[in-house]
Amino acid sequence: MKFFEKLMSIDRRVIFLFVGVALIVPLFLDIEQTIEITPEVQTLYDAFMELPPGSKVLMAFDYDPPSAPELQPQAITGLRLCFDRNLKVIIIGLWPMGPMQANLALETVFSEENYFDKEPIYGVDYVNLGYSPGNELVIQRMGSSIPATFPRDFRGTSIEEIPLMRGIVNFSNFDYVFNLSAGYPGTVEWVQFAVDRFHARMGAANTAVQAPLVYPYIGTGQLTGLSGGMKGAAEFEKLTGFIGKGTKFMLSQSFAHMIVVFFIIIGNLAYFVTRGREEKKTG
Amino acid sequence: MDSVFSHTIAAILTIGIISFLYKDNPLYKFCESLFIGVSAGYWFVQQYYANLLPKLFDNLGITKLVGAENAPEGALQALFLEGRLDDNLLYLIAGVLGVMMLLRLSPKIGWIARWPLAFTVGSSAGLYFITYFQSNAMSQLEHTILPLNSFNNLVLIVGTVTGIIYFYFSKEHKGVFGGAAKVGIYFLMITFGASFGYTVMSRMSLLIGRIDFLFGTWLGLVK
Amino acid sequence: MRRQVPLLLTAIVGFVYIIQFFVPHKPFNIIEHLFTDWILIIAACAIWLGVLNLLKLSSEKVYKRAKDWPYALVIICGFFMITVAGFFFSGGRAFQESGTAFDYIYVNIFTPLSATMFALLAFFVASASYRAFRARTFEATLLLLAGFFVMLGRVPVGDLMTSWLPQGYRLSDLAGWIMMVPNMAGQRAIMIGIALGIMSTSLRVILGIERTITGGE
Amino acid sequence: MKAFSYSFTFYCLLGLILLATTDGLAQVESSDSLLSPLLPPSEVIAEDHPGDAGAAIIVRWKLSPDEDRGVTGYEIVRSTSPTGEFSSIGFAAAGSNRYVDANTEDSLTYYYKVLAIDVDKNVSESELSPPARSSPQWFNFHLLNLLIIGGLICGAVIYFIAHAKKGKKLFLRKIAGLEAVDEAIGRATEMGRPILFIPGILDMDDVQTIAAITILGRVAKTIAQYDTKLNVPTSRSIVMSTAMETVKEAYISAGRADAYSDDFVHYVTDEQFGYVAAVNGIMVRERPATCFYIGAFFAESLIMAETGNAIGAIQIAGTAMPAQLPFFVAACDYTLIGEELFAASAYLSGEPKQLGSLKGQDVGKIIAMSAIVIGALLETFFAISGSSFFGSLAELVHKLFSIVAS
Repeated sequence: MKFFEKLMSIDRRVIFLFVGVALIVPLFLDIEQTIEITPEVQTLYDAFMELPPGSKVLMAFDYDPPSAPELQPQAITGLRLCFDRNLKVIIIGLWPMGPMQANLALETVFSEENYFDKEPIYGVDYVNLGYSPGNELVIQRMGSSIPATFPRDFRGTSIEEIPLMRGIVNFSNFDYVFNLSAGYPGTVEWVQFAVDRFHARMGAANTAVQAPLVYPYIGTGQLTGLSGGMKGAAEFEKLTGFIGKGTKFMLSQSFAHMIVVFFIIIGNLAYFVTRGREEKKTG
Repeated sequence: MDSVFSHTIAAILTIGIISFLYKDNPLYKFCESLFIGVSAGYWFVQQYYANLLPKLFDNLGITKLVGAENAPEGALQALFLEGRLDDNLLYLIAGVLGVMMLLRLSPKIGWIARWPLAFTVGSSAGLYFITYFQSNAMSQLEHTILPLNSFNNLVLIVGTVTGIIYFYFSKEHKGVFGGAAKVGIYFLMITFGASFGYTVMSRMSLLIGRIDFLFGTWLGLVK
Repeated sequence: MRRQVPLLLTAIVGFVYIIQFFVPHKPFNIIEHLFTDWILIIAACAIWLGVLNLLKLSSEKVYKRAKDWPYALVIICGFFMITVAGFFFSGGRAFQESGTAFDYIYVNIFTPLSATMFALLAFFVASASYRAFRARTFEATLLLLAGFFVMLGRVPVGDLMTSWLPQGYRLSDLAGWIMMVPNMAGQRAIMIGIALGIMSTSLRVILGIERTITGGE
Repeated sequence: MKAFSYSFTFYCLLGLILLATTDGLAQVESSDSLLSPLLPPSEVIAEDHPGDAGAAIIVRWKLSPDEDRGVTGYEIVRSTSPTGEFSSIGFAAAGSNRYVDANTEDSLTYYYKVLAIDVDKNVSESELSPPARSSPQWFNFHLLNLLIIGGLICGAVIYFIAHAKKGKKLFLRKIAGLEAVDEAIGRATEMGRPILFIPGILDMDDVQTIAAITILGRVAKTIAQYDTKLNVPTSRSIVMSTAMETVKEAYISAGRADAYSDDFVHYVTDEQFGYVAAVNGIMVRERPATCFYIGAFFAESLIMAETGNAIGAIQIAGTAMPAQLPFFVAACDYTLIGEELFAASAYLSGEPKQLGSLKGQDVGKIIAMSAIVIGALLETFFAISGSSFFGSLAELVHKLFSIVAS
């Protein structure tokens, strides 16, 4: 019984230690996880696979470093899948830090051993158009003219000098839109403007917090697919076969989550045991 | 080499902040002080380049006046060179208000700092009055007007109405009214529990990012 | 002058703001944009007050060799390091572009510090839920259950545990229902209350009834 | 010629039937658009965009009858003369029947045409719109309902303020967090430890900060009566300056000007997490007996509240940030929830005028609750009976609270 009393007033540093261990250890483990593929990630993957080589994919990076653990692995997987299938990638961002995250993701993709048919070339196979302020209005402007919305790329080169951008006027020139979103502006706005108004085909990767808000769009077909949080990242990696950090991170996150649940359970257990004893004393 | 050096700095700072969890210590104190100094400086520089320079100095033409290259023509040039009253001349008032704010440093006429303060407080009172009324009160209300033909709608309406009753100030929470307020508290508690539980997972991912930096980017142990 | 002018100014500015919402005609149409800019300019000037206060207190500490004075010195050094870098060694307006001295400090010092401070939440969220999620009273039990089900419903384990139930009745569905129905109801009550509170507070300030800030007692 | 078109249509129909009975649905569409010319949108109307500052004309049209057969969108063109050159001003997506031209000059008259465009880039032009001119208005009638309801609430607040001035006694329910303020200050005095007051992390241009500083003023007045140290770190310069002034006034009005020091209030940094790092440091080093977190908070709420909990301080929080309320409720002893934060300064002041405004707020709540209940009942009757009478009444209630501008 002493044990439970001690549990009641446990030093919070013990909890901290458990959380830390739960997060760190899985990163070093090579546990084979059974990752069940949910239908919305499957359809996202299928949408990429259906695109014929040479198709143009618009990738919108709408997140910043705090959300990177969840979204960066998905960005990397998405880019890798595009290059592997010879799809052309056009990157933009509605969040100021988005295009920088895109550059980091590109760096990761190129730094690892790849088996692409040919090394992707900037300006021909992919381009980063940078950030444009204005939230959803940017999407609306893109609907009438992309060159007017993004006159220059991330490096300051005029869009007219970029071979990949030749002939791109509005959403009808993109075969697919892939949005990585951590909040506003993000997938909700992309669906409302790019999909509903300009009939783009679109899939999305969202943080776990954000995902439930966009789930309804899958049912209606406004989104062709959705990958949510670490779990989505892990599934996406499993489907593409490029096992990256998403899978590892997801294990860490589940462990830490279970630790919290575990502590809540023993906290209540200890509470009921010690309370029962007190009642006996008084009664 | 350079990236090893900068990663090492970042890693030490990361560890320093985490060490606070164990207890207060010199490394944390160092990190904390460095953070205060650097971030205060960061916003100091930001405020100058993001607000003072483009909004005040450029609009008025002071940047041009002091001989900066490629500076745009401002309201002062328009007034004195062309004899034209530019709309941007209104920014002069903002400049005066800004200076009044700084006069707070003077013990004699420090009271004048209340003027720009009154301006700020007045405009935020007006702005918030409108925006909260419009998007918090009205739109939430409209979305709660639903037919009582499903269990969910019933729960939603009962929860919202009893929740509002909980906040009612000028009537004692007794009897039926008190009972309704009690139900309101129950709804608030479910709300708090749910949004708490909802964020736990995303908070974990923040830490994963830092751990990945330490063991992956810095030490190269996690591939 | 000292007491009346600020009160009058608050009232006028507050009313003008409310009027501009309903009146789209000149000159009201430019007021929101203009006033927002003015406030930003006032705040940008005011940051001098704060910074001078910080430097004054820190240097007093160093000068008097007060307890922990070396850390006060770190504050001062940190401040001057980034401001000198930002104003003189980072190419003026382009100070934030990657590769500048300002950006180097931002990326390697500012970012890890703020990201780690933010990440501490992972630990605190765990210790807070250990203490708070206990079935002490009926209200606390509701808090616990709602939190517990939502937490479990958001990880695969939750659905695995309830896989024997028909689809649509599993833990993730329960979590979704809690979020969409009772949680939404509570949120709406809170939001409507806040809106009324803000309207009333704003009105008190504009009418000069609440004058703690603008006009003293 | 006529015979040709008749036979053409006949063959088209025959082809259609043949195709439809096989499996080529997609082919139907393309052959269809190939054969009959694309029909243009019709009834193009252009008029001044209402309730604005001018410089905008709204163009409306009836969709092309070919909308379902491959129309990808509409191009809007305009000219300042009916016979002049028309230039493109923008696109609207398929299915939309309006476009706002927000780039007009009030002194000019404009003529519009709408062009339907299909998958194969076929273009078909509408008739000319009647002339239109933009102009500014003095009132935005889309917001009339807001004016009425807002006016009602304001009127109630002002009425009860005036009412309270006459000395009418008002009942107000207790707020636990406020009842605890005196006790918390007393405890700090007994223990000889300081009191920490965090006024949120937003600037003076947030109403929560205004409420926070007002509460600080009231709390400081009580603290001034004891010899307890007050510590107010701020994350904004204007907040620092205002808080200094307010605390000073409070000490003066409590007759303790001698006990006041400018060091009570100090600036730390504008950076959210830098500020938290400093506050955490202050907490573990100075070990305040009481911590107030009143104002606008974000993610830092839990970091501070958990640290405060670890040092065993009494914690009183208050915020109108819905996302942070759960954390304060979980980690603090008392929490002022949303509206209670704004009521707190009135409660603490004890002035009848201020308290009267709370009664006015309650009238707002009655309006809100009755709108929900009446609206829901009307909706329910409509759903059950299908009577258009209830339907239109329910729609009226919705319209009354609708904020959808044009």
